[in-house]
Amino acid sequence: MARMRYQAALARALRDEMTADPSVFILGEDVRASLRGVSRGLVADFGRQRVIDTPISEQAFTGFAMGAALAGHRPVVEFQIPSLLFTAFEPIVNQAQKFRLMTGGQAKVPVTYIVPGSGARRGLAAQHSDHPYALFAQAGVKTVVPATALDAYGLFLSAIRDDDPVVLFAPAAVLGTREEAPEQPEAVPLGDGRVHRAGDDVTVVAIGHLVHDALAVAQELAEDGISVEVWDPRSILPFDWEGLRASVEKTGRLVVFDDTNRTCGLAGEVLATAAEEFPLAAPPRRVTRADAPIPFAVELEEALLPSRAQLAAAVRGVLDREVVR
Amino acid sequence: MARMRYQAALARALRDEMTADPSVFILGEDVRASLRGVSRGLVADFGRQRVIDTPISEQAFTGFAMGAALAGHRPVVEFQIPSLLFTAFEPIVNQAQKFRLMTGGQAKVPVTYIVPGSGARRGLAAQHSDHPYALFAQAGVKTVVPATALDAYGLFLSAIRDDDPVVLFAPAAVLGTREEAPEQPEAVPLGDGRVHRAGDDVTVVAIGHLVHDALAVAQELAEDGISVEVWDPRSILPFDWEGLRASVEKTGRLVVFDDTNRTCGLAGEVLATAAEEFPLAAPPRRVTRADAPIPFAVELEEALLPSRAQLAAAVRGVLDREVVR
Amino acid sequence: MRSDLYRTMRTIRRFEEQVVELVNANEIAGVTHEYIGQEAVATGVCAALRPDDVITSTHRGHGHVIAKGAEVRRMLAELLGRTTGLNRARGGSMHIADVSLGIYGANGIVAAGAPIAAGAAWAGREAGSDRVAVVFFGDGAVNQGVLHETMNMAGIWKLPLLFVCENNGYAVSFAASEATSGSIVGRAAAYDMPAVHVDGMDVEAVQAAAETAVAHARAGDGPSFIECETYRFVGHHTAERTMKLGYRTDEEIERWRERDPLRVLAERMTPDEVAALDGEVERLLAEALAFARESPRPAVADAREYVYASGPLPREGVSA
Amino acid sequence: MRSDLYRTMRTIRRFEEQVVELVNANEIAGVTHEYIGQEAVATGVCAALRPDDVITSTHRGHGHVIAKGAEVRRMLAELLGRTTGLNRARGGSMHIADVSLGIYGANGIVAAGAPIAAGAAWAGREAGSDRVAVVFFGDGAVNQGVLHETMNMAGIWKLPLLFVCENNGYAVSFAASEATSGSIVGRAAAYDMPAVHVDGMDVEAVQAAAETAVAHARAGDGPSFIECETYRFVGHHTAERTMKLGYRTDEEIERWRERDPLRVLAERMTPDEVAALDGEVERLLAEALAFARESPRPAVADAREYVYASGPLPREGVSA
Ligand SMILES: Cc1ncc(C[n+]2csc(CCOP(=O)(O)OP(=O)(O)O)c2C)c(N)n1
Ligand SMILES: Cc1ncc(C[n+]2csc(CCOP(=O)(O)OP(=O)(O)O)c2C)c(N)n1
Ligand SMILES: [Mg+2]
Ligand SMILES: [Mg+2]
Repeated sequence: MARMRYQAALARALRDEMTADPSVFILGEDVRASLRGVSRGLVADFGRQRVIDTPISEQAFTGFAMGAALAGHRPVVEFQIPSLLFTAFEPIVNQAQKFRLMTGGQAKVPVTYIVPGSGARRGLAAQHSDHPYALFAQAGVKTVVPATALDAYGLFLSAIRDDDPVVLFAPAAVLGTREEAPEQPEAVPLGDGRVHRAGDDVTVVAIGHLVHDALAVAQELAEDGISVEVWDPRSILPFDWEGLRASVEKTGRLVVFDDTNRTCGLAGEVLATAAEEFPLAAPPRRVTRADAPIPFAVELEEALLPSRAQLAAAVRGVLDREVVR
Repeated sequence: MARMRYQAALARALRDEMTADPSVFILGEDVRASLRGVSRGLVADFGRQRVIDTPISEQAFTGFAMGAALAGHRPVVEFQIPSLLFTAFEPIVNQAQKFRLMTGGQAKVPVTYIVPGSGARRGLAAQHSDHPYALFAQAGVKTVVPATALDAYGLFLSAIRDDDPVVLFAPAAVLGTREEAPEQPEAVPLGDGRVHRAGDDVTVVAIGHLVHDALAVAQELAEDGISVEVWDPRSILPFDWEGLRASVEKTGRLVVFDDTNRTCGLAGEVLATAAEEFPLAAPPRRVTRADAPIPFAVELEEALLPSRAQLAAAVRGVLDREVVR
Repeated sequence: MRSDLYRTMRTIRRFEEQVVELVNANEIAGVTHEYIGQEAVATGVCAALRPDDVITSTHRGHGHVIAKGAEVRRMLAELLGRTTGLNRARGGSMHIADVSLGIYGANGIVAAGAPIAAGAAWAGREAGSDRVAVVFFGDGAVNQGVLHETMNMAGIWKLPLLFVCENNGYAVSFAASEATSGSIVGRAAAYDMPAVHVDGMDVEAVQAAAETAVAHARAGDGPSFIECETYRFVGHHTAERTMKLGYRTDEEIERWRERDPLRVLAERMTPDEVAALDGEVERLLAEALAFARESPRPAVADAREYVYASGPLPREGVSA
Repeated sequence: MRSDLYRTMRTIRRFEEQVVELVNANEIAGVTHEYIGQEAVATGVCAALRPDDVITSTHRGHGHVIAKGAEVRRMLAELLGRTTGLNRARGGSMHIADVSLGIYGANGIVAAGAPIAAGAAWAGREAGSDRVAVVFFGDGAVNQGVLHETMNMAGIWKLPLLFVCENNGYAVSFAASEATSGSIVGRAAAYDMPAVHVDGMDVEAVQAAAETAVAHARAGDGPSFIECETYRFVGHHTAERTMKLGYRTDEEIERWRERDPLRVLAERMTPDEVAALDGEVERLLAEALAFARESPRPAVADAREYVYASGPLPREGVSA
């Protein structure tokens, strides 16, 4: 067992899968130089045919990947910054995502879109700080947000192998984290949540980098005798509703910790489903990003992002309260 | 009082506002010929400078509108079909919406984006049947979905007068409906819900064309002695949370009827906020579009859209159930 | 072969006329965009293609799909919303496709097929094949950015890709002359690819230009661009009838009808040949309509099928 | 006036050097994209402009913003995250703007400024003014579809708009020569607008080209395109230092440094003149830095301010 770095795990997954499957290739801006580390060293070993630098033409290279996928390839499309997904929104949600349905199942569209560095990162300001995974879940696109190195490896592998379009958001805040890993890490199936820490009093659903913050808060609250279960859905769509149900059936209480905008974000979805379908002993709570673009100054940025203090308060809050009638 | 047609109400609003304010103009595809009826007759009266046919260049004409707005105009941008918003997603959510924040309040960006004919309409298939208002709410863009002719008039007027970007979705299913209207209809403020029918037992939040279906269901249930309050938020963002709270405080029960995809849709947001903040006597329910693109065949299309029967069942369901602990 | 070209054009023409009737009779749901008047373009271009070549099409796609070889009866079944349809009733007119024949779909979004065709062109070359891909699009699409991005990528990667612009003079009501700065072929030429302008009402002229471009692509010399000057004899779509958009005159339509591509070709053939082919097409369409009408409608219980190739069914709109 | 041109270029150069230091010292958060080496472009173009003209800029925007006349001390205050900053600490490097001076913002998205400038150009003409708008963008932006869409709109509407392409040879690590099919000016010319290529290291050459284009626009004759051949002497952004991207050689950088635009212009001036201006710029920057450092940081309580011009504050991430 050695400690694997998140970013290296992404690179390892891509390398392993390109080795195993000649139909896999990566394209995007500066992937030969590997500005984002995902394709590090690959051009030397796989050549320019499978590590393709693209012009700054997101709409076209996203559509190109779909065409290549229809013709039998498994493209990985790298987006240098999360908001480039907005530029490529149409070819992802309106073309690749709908193609199988529109053709009545004639074809599959196995494209992986990867954003290595999503979310805020201290001082990159409004156009470079989005973490837009809820938008893709709304549009029905399979979406994963790995929180740890092993999950990054395993979910990236599964995304590439999946026969449908999948968007992988690697939060900027975890790219440098490490996790114990076996010699040969394994695929992690889509739609399978992970209990990071078992607990009895409250289920905290945390996504991406917030898993680490949730664990810290759980640790802190344990000292006050509060037993928090930290549960990570890992994939946003498909979502492991059964896994979450099992946790909530045990704890009866739910807090969601989610770094998307509040309105129509992922936390809202989890609360809604839980309110409809799960037995809750107290009203659920969510701690999310505010409904605002991220300002430049770091203190303002921080003020809008979900925080550990807010989570701790929310957990204490759900323990205080019962469902009111 | 005469009965005003929804589509004519949109046209009237635009005409009134272009008459009152020389900085208002409309641009988009085929607006001179007025394919969608919103700009009917305007080119004759206001000329080609204020009724601008654009090439099929959504990204550019959307950005163009922003530039004109910064320079003092109030553009109305018409999108011929809802999925064109995907093509123009970047200039709306990443440019126009963020500009004011990014410049620290130096400028306002008063652009109205209008989609006259959003949602499914029997046989237009996957790429022409989206009703993507939740995406814009997620992205923080002011969003309105008028359900009736008077609201179409009043909200369109307010959207144009508003100093921020606003997206107006006119559901395809209501373009032909009519409503009693005074000689001179009035502006309807953004963020102000409307009680369409008062009731005591259950609050049904319905959006857009579903308001009409909800009223029919309420009528039907009244015959069984069930008193349904039909409440329409009218604007999705800002949302009239206080108005909804008042209704739910009265009824204690909530069903949301929403024609966006289920996951991270508007109904999810309403349920989440209600679960967190409102006193509920029973778990809330939502009746939404399924999480799938719309297939071509009309029976399949219908099967995926929220229906009156589903709403009636959901209302009965929340009356049967109490909050479980 | 002229008879093949004529048969294809006649099939497209009669298919479209049939479709208009069925839309007007509410047997086909939604709207369809007819290819009437433009038959020579799809027919001439596809005559230069092999079965393993790939095309992407437009909202006005029936002609391309027929010319590339799709079964007419399964097309009609699709439009009637039957499970025997090419897309199992999931696609309809705007998404009609037969991936097994290299038809990567009509498309509801202007110019969206361009990069898809580029990806297919690249994949063909990667597979060691000399197959080519063709993207069809209208004059309106020339002002969509993604088309330019694709032309550039095709240029730098020397993709075996044909850009076929069907300039029918209008994007809905907006005249190409007013919408377009500079010339269409000039834009393509700026990406350093051969760009020609042909009479899109003469199927043999189109075919000749396509053959040159295809040979260029198969030889590894990269993309080409063909602008076909053509015209649609009917409205933008079946619903235009009721709309009175008034963007063109009856005289203009009449002038173009005189250059009807079927007539242009028929004049090069014997009347008997033409009559025989016309009869053949009538039989084909009658059979197709019967087949489509007899075919079953989809089961409502399957409404969420075919969304994902792997993984669970999408969620329903109400909790279980 | 050469002294004005030199002063502006020198201000940009020293501003950028100062910024790099402050980023490295963590006094400025995030990353910044330096304009070092490209000063002649912004300076030459803006010298041809009036205060009421509008520009849109890029991720590499400091040079344009200085050249268009923004207060350097408020720029530095912005980058240091102070409330006296041009954008009240909300924008930072990538969104720096002074709308009152017609600076419609740097932009984090390549080519996104193009249609915004087009809208401003149109609005100027509508207002009966002869003011113009300028969009700055890089060689990489030439492959963004929205730029093409905008060139077409500018062409058909004859907008008073200048397209200024700063071809510095690379988009991050990707060489323009590899990324671009055909020539850059060829693409612009295809839209039927004057398109010229100038030495972007010679501020007077740039100014002359810009004056021609501006006169053309003010006269109502429509858009023009200027490709400025230039180079950035430093990394794509401040973080590149640590990255070893290895896409260009030290020799290449050295070769271009010999054509340093400041040196090119200084050689046309007297050493005394240059030395005096250098001193003036040092004082300006020292004063600016002191001003910025003394300025207050924003109040956390105001984090949700300025999102909407009208209407409520956006919701917080936790319920009240
Ligand atoms: C990107 C996009 N914009 C707008 C539309 C709406 N629309 C459908 S067809 C059409 C006109 C297309 O014109 P052209 O490309 O010339 O093709 P034609 O209809 O003439 O065959 C428009 C504007 C669309 N489907 N996609
Ligand atoms: C649409 C878009 N794609 C990609 C990026 C990421 N990115 C930022 S700058 C840049 C390179 C831009 O190159 P160029 O236009 O030549 O400008 P330069 O940096 O050379 O000044 C890239 C790819 C972006 N910001 N926007
Ligand atoms: Mg056309
Ligand atoms: Mg460059």
